[in-house]
Amino acid sequence: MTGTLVNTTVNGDAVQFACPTDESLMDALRDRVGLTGVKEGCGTGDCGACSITLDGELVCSCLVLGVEANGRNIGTVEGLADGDKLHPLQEQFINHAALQCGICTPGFLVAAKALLDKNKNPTEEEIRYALAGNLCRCTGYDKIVRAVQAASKDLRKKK
Amino acid sequence: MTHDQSFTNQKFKLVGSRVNRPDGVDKVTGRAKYGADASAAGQLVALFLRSPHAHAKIKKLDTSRAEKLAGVKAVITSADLPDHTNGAQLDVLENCMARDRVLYDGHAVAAVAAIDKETAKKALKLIKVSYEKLPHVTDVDEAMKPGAPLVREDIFTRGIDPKPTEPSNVCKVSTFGHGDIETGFDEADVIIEKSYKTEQTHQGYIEPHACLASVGPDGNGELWVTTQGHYTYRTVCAALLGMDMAKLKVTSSEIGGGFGGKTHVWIEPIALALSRKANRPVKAVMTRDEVFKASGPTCSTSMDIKIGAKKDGTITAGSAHIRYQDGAFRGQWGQLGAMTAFACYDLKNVQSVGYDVLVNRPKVAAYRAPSAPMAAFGVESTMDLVADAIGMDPIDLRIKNAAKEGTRASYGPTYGPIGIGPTLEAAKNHPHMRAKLKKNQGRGMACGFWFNFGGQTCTDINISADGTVNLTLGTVDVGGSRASMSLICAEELGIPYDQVKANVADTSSLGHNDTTEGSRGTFSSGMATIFAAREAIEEMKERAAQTWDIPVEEVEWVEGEARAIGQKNDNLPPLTLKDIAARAAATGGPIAGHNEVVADGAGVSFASHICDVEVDPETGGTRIIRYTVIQDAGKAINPDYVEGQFQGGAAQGIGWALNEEYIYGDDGRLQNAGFLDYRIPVCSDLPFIDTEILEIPNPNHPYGIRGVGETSIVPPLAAIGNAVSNAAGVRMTHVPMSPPRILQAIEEAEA
Amino acid sequence: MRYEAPTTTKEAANLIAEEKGEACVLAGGTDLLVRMKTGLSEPALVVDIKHIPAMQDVKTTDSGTKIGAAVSGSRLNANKKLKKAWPGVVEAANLIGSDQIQGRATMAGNLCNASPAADSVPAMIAAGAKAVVVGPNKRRTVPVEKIATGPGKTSLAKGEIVESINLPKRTGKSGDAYLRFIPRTEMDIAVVSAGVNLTLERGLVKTARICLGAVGPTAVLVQKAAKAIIGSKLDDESLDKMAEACSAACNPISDKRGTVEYRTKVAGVLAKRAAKIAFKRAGGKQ
Amino acid sequence: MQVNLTGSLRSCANGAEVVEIDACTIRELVSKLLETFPEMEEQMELGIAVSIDGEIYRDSPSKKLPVGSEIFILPRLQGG
Repeated sequence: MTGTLVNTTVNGDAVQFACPTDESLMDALRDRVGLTGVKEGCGTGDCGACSITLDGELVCSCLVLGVEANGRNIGTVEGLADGDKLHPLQEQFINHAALQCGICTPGFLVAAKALLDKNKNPTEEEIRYALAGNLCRCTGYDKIVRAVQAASKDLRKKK
Repeated sequence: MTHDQSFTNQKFKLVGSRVNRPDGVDKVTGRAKYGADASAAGQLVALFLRSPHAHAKIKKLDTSRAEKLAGVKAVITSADLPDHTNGAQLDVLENCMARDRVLYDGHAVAAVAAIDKETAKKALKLIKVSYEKLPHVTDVDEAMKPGAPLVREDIFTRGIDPKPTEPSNVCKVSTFGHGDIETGFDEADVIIEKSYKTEQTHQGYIEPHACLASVGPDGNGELWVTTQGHYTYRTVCAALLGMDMAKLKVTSSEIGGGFGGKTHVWIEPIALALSRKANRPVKAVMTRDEVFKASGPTCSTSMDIKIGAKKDGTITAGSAHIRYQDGAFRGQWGQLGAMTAFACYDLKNVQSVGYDVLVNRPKVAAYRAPSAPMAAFGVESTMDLVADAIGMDPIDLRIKNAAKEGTRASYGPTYGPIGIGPTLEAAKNHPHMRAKLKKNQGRGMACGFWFNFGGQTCTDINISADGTVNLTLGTVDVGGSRASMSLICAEELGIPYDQVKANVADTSSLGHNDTTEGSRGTFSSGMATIFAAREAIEEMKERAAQTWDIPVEEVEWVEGEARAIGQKNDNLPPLTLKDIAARAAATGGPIAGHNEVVADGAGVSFASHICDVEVDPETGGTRIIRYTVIQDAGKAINPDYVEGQFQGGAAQGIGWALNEEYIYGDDGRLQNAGFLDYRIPVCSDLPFIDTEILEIPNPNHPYGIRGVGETSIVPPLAAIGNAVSNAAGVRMTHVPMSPPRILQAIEEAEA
Repeated sequence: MRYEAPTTTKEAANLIAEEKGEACVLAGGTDLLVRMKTGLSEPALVVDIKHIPAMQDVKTTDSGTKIGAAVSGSRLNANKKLKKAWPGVVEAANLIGSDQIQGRATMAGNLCNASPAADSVPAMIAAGAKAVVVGPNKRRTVPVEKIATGPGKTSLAKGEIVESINLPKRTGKSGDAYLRFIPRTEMDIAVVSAGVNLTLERGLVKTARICLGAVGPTAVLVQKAAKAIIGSKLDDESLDKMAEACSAACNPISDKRGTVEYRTKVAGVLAKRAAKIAFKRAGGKQ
Repeated sequence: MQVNLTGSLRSCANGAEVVEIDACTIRELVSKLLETFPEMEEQMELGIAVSIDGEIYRDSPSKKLPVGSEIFILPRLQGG
């Protein structure tokens, strides 16, 4: 492999990796940084399983080149919890049985957090549209939406 | 020790409560490891070369240039694989790797293992294949016509008399039923006859097939793989590659959805073969495009349904001719569909005939209650037409004819206690049925049946010195079964839920377990867990008796502790599981319980669904407004996850009913092999899905458990079909009811 | 593959002009990376334009609003002024894909990808938007409808890059709207779409531009449809005429997303609905 | 005892829906069926299940067939 060196911040930590220029950030995070919480469902931006934040913006990491991440701030599911304390979204996903197989869960959590960061009290419809880029084949989304509603309530109470 | 599997109606302390799943934290933190998440030192990357043709002869296949490319460590074609000509596994192997012919767009032709993806990609381009294109057929009705291109030349239709002398794409005709339908139709006041079509759909699990294979020259191998049945994968892979089963250790990763699609092998035997050839670990991960083209979707179908009824609603006869395509390899899906078609009803005269047909499409695999949703679409749509013709409420027509205990099922046997009647009554009484509909909205309902089954199961319980318990399971957890099994284990032992840690064992740590399919996981592993726990309890009673120095007959097990019975033992304070565990070393060593069982007697399952839709008459676009699932669970161990199964099945059915379909071009190639144009429902497409769990105990399970995983996908096609037909004012007979199909139907009805 | 991230448009244009192999502009990458993943594109050079300041700007001046080619959908959505002036254009841009896609996808990229079904294009054309095209040697401003020439094909010469999209200044009573039909509620490519932009005078439609998507090799500006509603209060009769003109202007194909008949019929339906929304936004009363 | 045939098995028994076979267990039943109707072998290889009084057994060859019980030979079920 001929690689280009990329310096980034991942979940608050400085991370350096080398990857071919045509490699997606998803592949780089999974194969070179070891963050396999970033999942590949399609590789073409249609399923959202590889969702991350790039400088705070929600993106599919399969549609970003690894080299584009140079100097950028990356957030993944591995960075959601605060030490040993789970994020309210993580807690409510467990409490509400909002996951079955769990492969889509990291992407949903990252996308739901991006939503709640922008909109503290989203309606059911806003939640459903904000999460439309994340496919889940197990749950019919019912319990996922309920978990996000509950987490949104928790987060508002905290403030 | 044999255990009695009869239902005992015991009172539960834990079973039935909503507990958090033991793998929850791993799954919300990204720590859980799925098929593509494992790596090994020195691993190679495998990529597959696949056919661009629907049907072609492989004239020449030259891999020499690829083999010479630096970084390429192994190339495999069918010539490198054991020859299973005339063997039982030939079809399986040929589907994994084409031999002299490619049979569908996406059929694997060769595979390479190289040091990285870039090199593997380059190597694929260096493989030269020359094809001679052959005529192809992808539509089930076309494939049955005389003169249709033959998918295989060695198939002679079975199930017809006399035996045919000419080959055909119809591999099998299967007839079920009883009575005399001609007499039945003669007695009818109204006869409705209608033809239907359903398109091919995919399970659509979000995790592509993935594995990490490692085989050494000593014949020892390991396979880390996403699968519903790692024991089955071991059996099949070992047979295909001539390996010793005991030397192939298969570990099931966390599985990112299966729904039947991960019950068969696809890339795994080839990954093992590449590893064996290269003597290095090989990682193989399918792309989404490959998943659609070259894994195992369910059938597309075509069928003719005929139902006759008296004016009072008594059905006098039902007949179904259903044609299912099995892809390019023999299957039994049409047969299965024929068995389920009329299973909800108590019919005096019924006949269903299933045809299994070959086409140039990928080999069909199971998809959640395989074959049942399509047949239910035909029958349940026709039921609504009958109700309309005799002026009866569709739900009353169903209630009047519902099967019950003692009914002879349309597929043969006599039913025991079953839940179709109760789910229909619950649907009739549900507030959803009385909710007001607005303009362009319509309501539909339908019911559905699935067999469920059990199968071979093997479970271990090991009690640690501190009183915590390892529950070792061999059935892959596809929907949260570790939580259910932990609940059952804790219930039996009388300890808290969080004192149990459930693990899914690899194939070298436990005896054979059948694949998690047929809604068998909770039914059969639940049964084995109960029996294993009871054996552990017997052992703990022995240990307590020893400690107290009394006969074991004077020890009973109550609420997680051994108690000495009888007045003379009054001075003996109970010994808890923890106490006994702590003293295990001194009382005979480790304490374990074990059970192996063939869990037969899975209770059949029924569901009724109600659905409201709104159809835009100018665009044919459909929205689901409200959806209710009512299903018999036998006993809901963990209701959260039973609801999850109901909701998930309904959502898959909704996708199938409205938008999901394989679209083939005239060239026989799949045009929509991706999540962009294979449209599974997204979050904003669906409302909350209401559920109602009925519990009609299965007499053949100590807890009354029936499988719950599959039935929920059976009614939606028909429920939505009936709702859309009511909303649009025109009968929909072709699934998916996509906007162009609905608009066309509306326009044809107006014209 | 060479990856370059220049800081001026000129530099970017030169890089592409000088590359002998396949050279691609990387804006949001939501089309390019899919093409690369599926093997449709194997560029020798990718030029990332997101580090060019001029391409990251949204600037409103007296003559209108200039939207840099690297501005993502989510940034457009956050721009209240722009949303107020051109709600139809912003809605169209925001319909492209999921929130994840919105974090990256750009209108200029949508335009240059030259898909007949591109969501933002009919809205931009209806709005009378112009593209600022920069080449190694010259800069030109062209109407947006002149960019795409067929599926995947543009009129851009080698080395030419779209630097910005310029929307005209809004005056008087005006409104625009864009609607598309998709089978699901999100995540689909438009089966057929319609963008309508109009101005009012004394309650009647004074000017109108109507553009259809996914009904031909490129987006179709339907002058006859506009004519049908100019001078009207958007009464049923003129709307029907407009819809007829739209359907007549369709030259679609049947494919995995829709049939000729379907697209032709629904183009008129959507144009009608979009016109009503635009009319209402302009302050019109039917 | 009376054994009910279903599906493509009927054509292996000259179209008969019911055949008379004396057997005490599923194993014996299957082997006697094969003896009488060798053409059943192919379907047997693909898998069968036996229903005894409404309970379906897939993997219990030793299961006893009670006198007077209702016996059906079914195809082996597959599931998702």
